[in-house]
Amino acid sequence: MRDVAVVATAQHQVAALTGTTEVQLMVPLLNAVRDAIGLTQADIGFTCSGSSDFLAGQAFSFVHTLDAVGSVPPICESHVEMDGAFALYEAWVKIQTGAADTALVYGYGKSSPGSLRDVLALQLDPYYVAPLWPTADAVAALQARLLLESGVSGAGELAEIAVRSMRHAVGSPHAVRSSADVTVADVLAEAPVADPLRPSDIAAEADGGCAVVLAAGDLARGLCERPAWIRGIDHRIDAHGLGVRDLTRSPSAAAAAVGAGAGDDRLDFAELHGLYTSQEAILVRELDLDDDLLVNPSGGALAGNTTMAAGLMRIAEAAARISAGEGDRALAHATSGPCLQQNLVCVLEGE
Amino acid sequence: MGDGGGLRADLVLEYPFTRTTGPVIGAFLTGLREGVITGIRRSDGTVMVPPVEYDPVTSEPLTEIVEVAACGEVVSWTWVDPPRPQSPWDEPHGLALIMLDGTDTPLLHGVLVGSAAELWTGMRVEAVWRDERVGHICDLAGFAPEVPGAVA
Amino acid sequence: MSGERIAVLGVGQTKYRSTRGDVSIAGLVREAAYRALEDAQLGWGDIDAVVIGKAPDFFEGVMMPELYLADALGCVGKPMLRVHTAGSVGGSTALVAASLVQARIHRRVLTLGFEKQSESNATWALSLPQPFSVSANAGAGGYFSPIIRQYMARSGAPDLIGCMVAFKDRQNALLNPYAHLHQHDLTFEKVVESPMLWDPIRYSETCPSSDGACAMVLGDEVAGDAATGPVAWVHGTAMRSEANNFPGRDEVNPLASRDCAADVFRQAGITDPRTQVDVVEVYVPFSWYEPMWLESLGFAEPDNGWRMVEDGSTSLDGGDLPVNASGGVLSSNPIGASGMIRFAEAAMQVRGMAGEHQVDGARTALGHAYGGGAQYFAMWVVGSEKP
Amino acid sequence: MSDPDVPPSALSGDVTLPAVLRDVEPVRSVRTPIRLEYSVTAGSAAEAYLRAYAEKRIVGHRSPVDGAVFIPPRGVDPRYGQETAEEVELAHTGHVGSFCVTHLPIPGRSDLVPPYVSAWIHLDGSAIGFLGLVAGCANEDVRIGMRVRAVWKPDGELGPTSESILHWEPTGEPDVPFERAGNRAWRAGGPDGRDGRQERGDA
Repeated sequence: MRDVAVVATAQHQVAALTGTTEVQLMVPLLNAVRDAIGLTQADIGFTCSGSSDFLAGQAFSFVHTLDAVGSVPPICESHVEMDGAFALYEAWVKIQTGAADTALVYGYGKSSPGSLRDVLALQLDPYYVAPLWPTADAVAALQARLLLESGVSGAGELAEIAVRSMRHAVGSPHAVRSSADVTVADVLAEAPVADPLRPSDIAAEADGGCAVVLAAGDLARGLCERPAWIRGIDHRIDAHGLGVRDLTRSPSAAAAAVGAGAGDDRLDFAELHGLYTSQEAILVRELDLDDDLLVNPSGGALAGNTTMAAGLMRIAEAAARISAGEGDRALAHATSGPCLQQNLVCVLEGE
Repeated sequence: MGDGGGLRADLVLEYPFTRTTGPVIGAFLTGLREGVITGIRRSDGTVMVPPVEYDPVTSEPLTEIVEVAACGEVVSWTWVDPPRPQSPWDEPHGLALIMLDGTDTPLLHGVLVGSAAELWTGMRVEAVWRDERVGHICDLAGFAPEVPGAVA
Repeated sequence: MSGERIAVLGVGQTKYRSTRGDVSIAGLVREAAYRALEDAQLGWGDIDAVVIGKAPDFFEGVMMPELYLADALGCVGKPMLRVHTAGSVGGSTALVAASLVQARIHRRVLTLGFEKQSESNATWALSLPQPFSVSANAGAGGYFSPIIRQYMARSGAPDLIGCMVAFKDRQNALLNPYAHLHQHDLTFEKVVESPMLWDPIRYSETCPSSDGACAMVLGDEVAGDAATGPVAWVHGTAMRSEANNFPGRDEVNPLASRDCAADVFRQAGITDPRTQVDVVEVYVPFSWYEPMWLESLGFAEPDNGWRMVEDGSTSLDGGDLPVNASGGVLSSNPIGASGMIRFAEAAMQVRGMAGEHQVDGARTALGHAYGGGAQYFAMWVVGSEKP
Repeated sequence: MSDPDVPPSALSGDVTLPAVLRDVEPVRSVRTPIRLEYSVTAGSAAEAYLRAYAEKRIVGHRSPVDGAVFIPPRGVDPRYGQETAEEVELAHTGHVGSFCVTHLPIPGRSDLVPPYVSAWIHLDGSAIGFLGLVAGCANEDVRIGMRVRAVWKPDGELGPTSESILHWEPTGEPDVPFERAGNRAWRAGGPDGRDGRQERGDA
């Protein structure tokens, strides 16, 4: 395996982008990551992005967003209809083939024009479940109740996760929900919106985008003072049906963590793409994270969830922190599908 | 990157998708039309409801459709208020994973009660059928609390 | 090519039809995947990862349907990726799968493209109303018609070249049992007389809308050597993209296409494509794109691709460079699979397994796909011998 | 090769049914309608462009890289991924880069009676074409290079939409020669468009 590192990151996330198209969102971010390391698009060996047509309500929406990249002369480029974290995986693979030494990766989502919670119902079994239009929150609530009533987690634990996210998010420029003084009692006093989930249990919906540059070996060392090396990256998927799996577990998350070598050494922190406090509680167990590990120093996806980019943002957050010397080894996680069906784990290290 | 809002327009994406079902999904929907719920038996004897075409563990095709009970127990639930615009329900309602008697995987559907206070894990429920049934998951109006003593 | 050698171990297709009314979406993809595994003489357990491609999710109205398809495709517990690069997606998907082998991350990868277009309507899904923009194109034909008109004007090609391509591809399709269109009664005159839809594009010069799936099993060198039947070896892979509309863009012969062809042929050691490539499966959804792409790919001089059509060079019956022996996109078009079908048919040709539409002695073949406004390109060169 | 028309039996096998379903007509398809509502914004670049139509003006964006003018403006020069912000007012005349005579109706455009002509309109001073309808002459008379001008709705009916221009009609001026029509004008300035500079005699 070639040594590959994250050498530049940029992101922008707000509650709702109204006067800005996806293209206008991505132009400054893509320029920011290239400029940060002094590369132009012509220096980039491979470009890969992640987004969803359903968020934008437009077939081939990613074709428009290609305008943001700059593609004269033409570029070697691909797109996944997945979170940008999976685009990063594809780019990492491309560098492993030896066909590229650098890669530009981006993911973006602008869900505010539609009703995301309803749109996501169309991810569910199209014959048996989608016609009932269960919202994403309702589906997650079924998972959360199973978790709570199985005795694995308690309402207090979930509230603590919510409080931790909001407190960590206070200093985070990309968080859309933060609070320095919220307490567990405050959260527990909230009325459930998707029983048993309270507003603070549910990730704060956001619009945004994220861009990352990967580089191999000495090239990475030359571009960046302290590259965040990808020491392991793996992803797995579980069965789809909500009834056919144990929703209190996420075997794919556990397998991805093992595949990425997460447990091979001590971690300094983790950035998790849990869309609900209940999912974060499941992830902490499946990823086998220590009780005292610093989780989501950025506030995590709970503090701002840009659908199709939140996973890539976790990797970007972890990499930026490592590059800044605020940790030597981190786990970044991305998820896709209902109830943690698909999961990616990326282990990053400083040198 | 100015973000002042401004010119806005409505966009409606609407289409009456028609999905061909294949024999397994078709059998379940046929059953609903006929007023029975079916599942599918796996090689280890367990029964999955609704029937899936491929075993989620082994990926092998499943073929043995079996009739199952139209009553069972709530395994997990939540409360939906307001009801969603495209959903079959016009009133606030429960949404639950329901393990039908004698089966091994729960079915997702609505529970027709007046408030979240009337829902609990372990509660017994029975199918409520629509009068006009066409072979659709919504041929089941939902599930309602089982009337004690009634024969399912 | 750097990295591990890649072999095509198996190919599977569904019968392409306007409506596959006998199956669910899962049943459709399962059929292609099963046949690919059967061809490769492998089981689900032998597959390390799955790469799925399809065009816009609006076709089926399922957001990221691969999540629901994980069970049917044996993905559970494995890595699964979903690619979407517009019409080129079938090709790009195969290339992502190939890169997993090339990078030595996986030994054997299942890759699959599909579309079940009968669940909605292609023109609807491709012409969704968009506020703030002009809606004056009816579907893809309205988009490509002006480009074809430009080509006709600049090349001086006779008006009926497109009809010749359409007739040839439909005749080829009669030799391909999987093809959607089997028009036994079609004559050249009927093609010419078919109604104009997007002048200069006639009805018979357009692709159908199909349900279908195509799958391949790719393996590393050890897996390729271990295969008991013939395998195809990948000699080159390339993808290129360019923006949709910019000053000086050559819409007829996009630079991204030329760059992509140059890259894939360089990797494969091909300096004279016309003599070194035996058979071509090129993405031709509208008949005129055959001569246009032949020029762009370097098989013909600029503005002269139509001469290869006119003199029969691209014919399966005696041509020196048969193009779309399978009948091509003009005869079968499940959009998300259409690119992969090109790649898979190229592999079948060099494996000598193309049946009645086999090109005798085919040793080197090009698979090609394009998408968007002729701005996304994916290509591979496969051969009967190891690179 | 197995028979393509017969799905492998190993796929679905023979599904066995309980007695109650054996003698009834099986369900083979199911309707699952979808309706999604979005409230979309134009974005700042498009908004200025659209609002200009209400004032009977056509505006594009000038690229900071080489001065190329884009219409409609999207806030970016897609060649280089560079932000564009400088608004340029464009002439109401141009030429047809290429066109399509469409014989099919468009969903949602009942006002368009086939056959009608849609064309890439290359405005004088713009570096790229944009889509418009051509009328005011027989469809057979539309040509690549034909000079056209905008036909606006009556002043009282103008609004922030490109449909404030009803269509484009011939000016009667001599055609732009094919070699300089559409994107070819730009390409005339350099090989492959990589270093193209606008050399448009009519600009």
